[in-house]
Amino acid sequence: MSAHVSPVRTYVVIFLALMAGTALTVWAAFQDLGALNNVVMLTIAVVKATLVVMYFMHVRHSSRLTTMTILAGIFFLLILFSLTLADYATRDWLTVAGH
Amino acid sequence: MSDSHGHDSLPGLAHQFDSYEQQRESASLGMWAFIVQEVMFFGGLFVTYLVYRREYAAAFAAGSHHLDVKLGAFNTAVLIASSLTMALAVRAAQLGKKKPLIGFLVGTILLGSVFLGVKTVEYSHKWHEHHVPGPHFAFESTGVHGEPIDPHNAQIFFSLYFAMTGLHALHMIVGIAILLWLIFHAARGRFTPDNYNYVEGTGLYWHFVDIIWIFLFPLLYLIGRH
Amino acid sequence: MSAEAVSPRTNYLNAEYGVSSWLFTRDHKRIALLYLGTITVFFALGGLMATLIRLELATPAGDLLQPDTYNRVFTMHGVLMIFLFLIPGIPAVLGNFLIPIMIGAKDLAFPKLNLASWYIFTAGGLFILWSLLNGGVDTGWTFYTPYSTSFSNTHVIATGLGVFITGFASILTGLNFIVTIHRMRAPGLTWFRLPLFVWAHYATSIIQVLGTPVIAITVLLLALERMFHLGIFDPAYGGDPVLFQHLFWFYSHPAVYIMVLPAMGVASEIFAAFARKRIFGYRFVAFSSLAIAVLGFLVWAHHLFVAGISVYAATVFSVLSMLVAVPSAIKVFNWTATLYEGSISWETPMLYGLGFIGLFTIGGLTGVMLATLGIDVHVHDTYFVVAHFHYVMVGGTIMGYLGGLHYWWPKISGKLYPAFWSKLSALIVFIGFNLTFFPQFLLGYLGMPRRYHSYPPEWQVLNVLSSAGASILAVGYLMPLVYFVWSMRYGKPAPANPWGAVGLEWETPSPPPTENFPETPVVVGEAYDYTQRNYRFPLRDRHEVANV
Amino acid sequence: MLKNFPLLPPSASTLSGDVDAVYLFGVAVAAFFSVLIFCAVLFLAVRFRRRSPDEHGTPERALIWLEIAWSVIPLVIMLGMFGWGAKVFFDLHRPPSNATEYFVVGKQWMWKFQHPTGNREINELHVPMGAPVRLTMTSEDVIHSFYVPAFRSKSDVIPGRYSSLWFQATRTGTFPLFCAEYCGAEHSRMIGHVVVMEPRDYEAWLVRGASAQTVVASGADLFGALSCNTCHRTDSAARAPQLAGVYGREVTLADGAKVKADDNYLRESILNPAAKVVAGYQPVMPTFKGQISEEQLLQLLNYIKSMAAAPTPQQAILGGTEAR
Repeated sequence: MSAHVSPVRTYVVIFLALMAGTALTVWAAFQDLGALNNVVMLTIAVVKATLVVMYFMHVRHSSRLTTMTILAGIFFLLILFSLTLADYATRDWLTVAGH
Repeated sequence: MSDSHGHDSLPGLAHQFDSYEQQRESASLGMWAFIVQEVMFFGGLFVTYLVYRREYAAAFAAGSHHLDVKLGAFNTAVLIASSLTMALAVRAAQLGKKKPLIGFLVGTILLGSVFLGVKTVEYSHKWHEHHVPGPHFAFESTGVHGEPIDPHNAQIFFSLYFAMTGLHALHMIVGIAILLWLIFHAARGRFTPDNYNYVEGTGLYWHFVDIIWIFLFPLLYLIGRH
Repeated sequence: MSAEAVSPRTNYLNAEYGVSSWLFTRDHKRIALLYLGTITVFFALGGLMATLIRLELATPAGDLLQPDTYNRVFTMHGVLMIFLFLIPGIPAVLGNFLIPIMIGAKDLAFPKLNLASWYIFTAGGLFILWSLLNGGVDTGWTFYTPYSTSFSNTHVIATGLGVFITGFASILTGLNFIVTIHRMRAPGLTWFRLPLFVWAHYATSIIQVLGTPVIAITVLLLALERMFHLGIFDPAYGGDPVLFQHLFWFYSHPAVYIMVLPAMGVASEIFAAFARKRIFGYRFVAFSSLAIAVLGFLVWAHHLFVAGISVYAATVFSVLSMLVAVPSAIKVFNWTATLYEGSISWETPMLYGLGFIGLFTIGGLTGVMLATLGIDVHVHDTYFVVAHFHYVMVGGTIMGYLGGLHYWWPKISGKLYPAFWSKLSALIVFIGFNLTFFPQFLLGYLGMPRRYHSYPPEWQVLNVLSSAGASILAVGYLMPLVYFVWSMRYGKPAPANPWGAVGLEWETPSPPPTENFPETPVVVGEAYDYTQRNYRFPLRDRHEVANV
Repeated sequence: MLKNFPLLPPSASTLSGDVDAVYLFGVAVAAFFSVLIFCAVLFLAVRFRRRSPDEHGTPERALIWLEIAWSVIPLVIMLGMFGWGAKVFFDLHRPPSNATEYFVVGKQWMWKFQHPTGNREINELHVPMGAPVRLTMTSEDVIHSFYVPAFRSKSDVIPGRYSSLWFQATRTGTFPLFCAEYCGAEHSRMIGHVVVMEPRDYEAWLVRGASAQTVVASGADLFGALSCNTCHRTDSAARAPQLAGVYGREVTLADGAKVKADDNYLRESILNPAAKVVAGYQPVMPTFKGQISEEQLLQLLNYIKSMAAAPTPQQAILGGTEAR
């Protein structure tokens, strides 16, 4: 009833953008960008995922509660990543006697 | 069976709800909470991936070179296309158009099946190359820069590859089963603009599975390709 | 009021008869009773294991059980108690029964899913039961690798799958509660009019939905590692066993809050009802539940201080662990302040409530000691830890569970239980509990490691005290089982509101009708308001006015 | 009375007093708040007991200052405990540079020790009083945990890597040693003793049990027997990084990353040489995984550590900055 109905055009545009993103990420992977390769790759993936969430999953037209739910998921996922890696990244800082 | 404060005659409205709107909002929130749960489920795999990719970078790059970028990219495109048909199916349900709804659901199933078919081909390659973790695992290749690779470390890469893509494929199989169920009920005209929660919920689920693949593809197929 | 209770009346218990009316029910109240029956069986089995542990440890020599048997016994004790009793415990029984009633709803948002959760839970329980009957598991409930993946010869995979499956029951219950609390509240029932029991369950549900999937994937990887030696957790194949511990505790520390937050919710209800007073600092208590749920996810590696993690990461986790104690302290102080100028009646639920606050305080404060790095190195993996978490989980969760069961039993069963015997049981539980677990703090600092089957003779006195306490505790736990069952047949019928308490659950008859209320209530004021009536039933009120 | 019923284990290391101090402070805090809550609850519950069936309590508004007070005061106390505890924790993790290194290998269900002099023991470790002792530990199978209550010290012993623990005994005597991490059927029998002796007695004990050669010497022999020295040479024809003085330094890897050459890095480089190759070298070293025991590995490691830093041009390749 009150749910938002997006025009077909929106879906097609997003679809084409996602296809372009896929092509771009493959192309970028074969360029030597040094450490930037991973950054580019993940940035494209995040952008693609955001497009899917916003338009295919209608979050753009959803309630604030939906947004909060998604952000909560992402927040706790990042906690899992960052605090676990905090251990691995700092393990060899203090291992040698007398140093 | 009539209770004084219930609704007795609204089709498709469960007894515990007072209105379609309440029912739809509940279904939507429930599905989103389920997706968040799925995010954390895959999150455990992603953090494992991060830890070992950091630790065994060379082995991960070497393992990644044994995956077929062309097939992976093709599958990414197929899955994105299936997300488009799924989104259009939800739109058809919103508008109460039965025939397009069924058509797009069938399209989604076909694309999903193509994806799984390609995945099967990839898995069988891995099986023949002894890249399936376990007692038959073997990895003789050197690294991207010619360095020797400890097969154990490459095995961790392939373990994560199979765990991640395997669970992803399992989610797709479940999704296809649900889509078949939707087609059955759509054919009986069960979904109306008031009540298409099952279509919408399945759509959210399908797009989520797509998003997982959007991350899996670069993380598994495209390491150290330059 | 009482006339209504005496006359035969259709309620959720007598609405339908027969086994299938229970096994296929979608009524949240009946599903709560299904859970009650199931987890009581698991609690009894877990208790049996505890009995064997305390019998073995009554003497220093390992003379009653073989070492191998003892290891299986303490493992099964942990697995049964944690995954099959404490985690489902209060949410699936009391939460399931009460949340829809407390918010004036006819049922949870997804009744079929609720029933499915019980089946999933039971199926997972059967996996664990199967492994128990076929020799059990000997890895400890923590399943640390590589012992669990490459060295144990017991049913690790079956038990792991059991944990995996029951995990989904927990996730789906949490999801159901979240949606119910968001979408099913009665008109006028704003967030700050909700009973604190509902707030506590909301916070619990968040942890269930966010944390449980991580243990699910972890035990799945564990099972794959054991079958195929992937190398993810096994150092012999290049893996890091500490990663398993990270992932395991990412869930299992917040799981402690899954167990204790609902008990805190029960305590809030009991304190309000038996002091007949609004909980002091209502909003602080409500938000502290959410704070515990969020901060609870930031502290997991305090279980890993001596496990070989980075000392810098350990420092960060230590300071974060201190933060989570603040919301717990806020709750304890606010409950205490609620008593001030209250009208306190020493009924059985209140005795359990008072016991809860004291024991939880000790459990929480010893937790702070464990989070202190310098102390933890010495007491980690000793009986100090064992004593600490039993103070939280038995002294906190089980006291809360029993308190809640005593508080709402008249509502659940429609019958009253004997006051004298129940007060006696509360006293026995309190004394038995302290005698069992306080000596373990002393043993822990003296250096007795946990999971020891035999120990040096100089520790026997404290161990005998602990075993003696356990036998008293067992009596205390058996008594409610007897008089609750007795009351179902012989107890006096309970009035709708036997305690003179305020709350929507006391506005409906005991036991409630299938749809909870004859009409949807309207809430016009705050929870626990003893100065005026804040619940309106438009049809009934009009009827009463007409009769006057 | 207290002598027969002690509340603290014997205190026998330089740091055990510090740990006890934090602990007793924690006990004091816990006791204070527990007693406070118990007394307050009991007093209020009696003082405000219900006197008539229809009575109800007097509702209060929340007092913001009170809420803040009972949030902030405990937080300050706990942060104090954190800081103190963290200091003790770092003390427990930072051995003095003159600590003597002993080697521990745990296996189901025994402790194997080797002294720097080469003496070996099982389930019993003799150490001199007053000298800092650093244990480098690993496990052959599952995770164990080395725990001596009298030293207030504990560390998990993990297969596949090294962990360490140090203490300086302050009293002679025999102190129990436990495995604190559950490790299988005989977990509770994986116990032993640490015997602290007067330095003179310790020397005599070492001589009595005289072993063939020191750990460093065994390592040097192995270094030759395994032909390590054919590549790890000091001359310019070396095909492998020079090892003298490498321990504790940062080395630059082929991919530009920097790694500190600590116990675990050296261990990995022997067992899985390709994983982290030093910049400027080809990954030609064979793996020694499965060919040497944990004890031999520790001997090799100790030999490498014993090589004094000789200032040679090679150091530029070893890379890096001086470790702090």
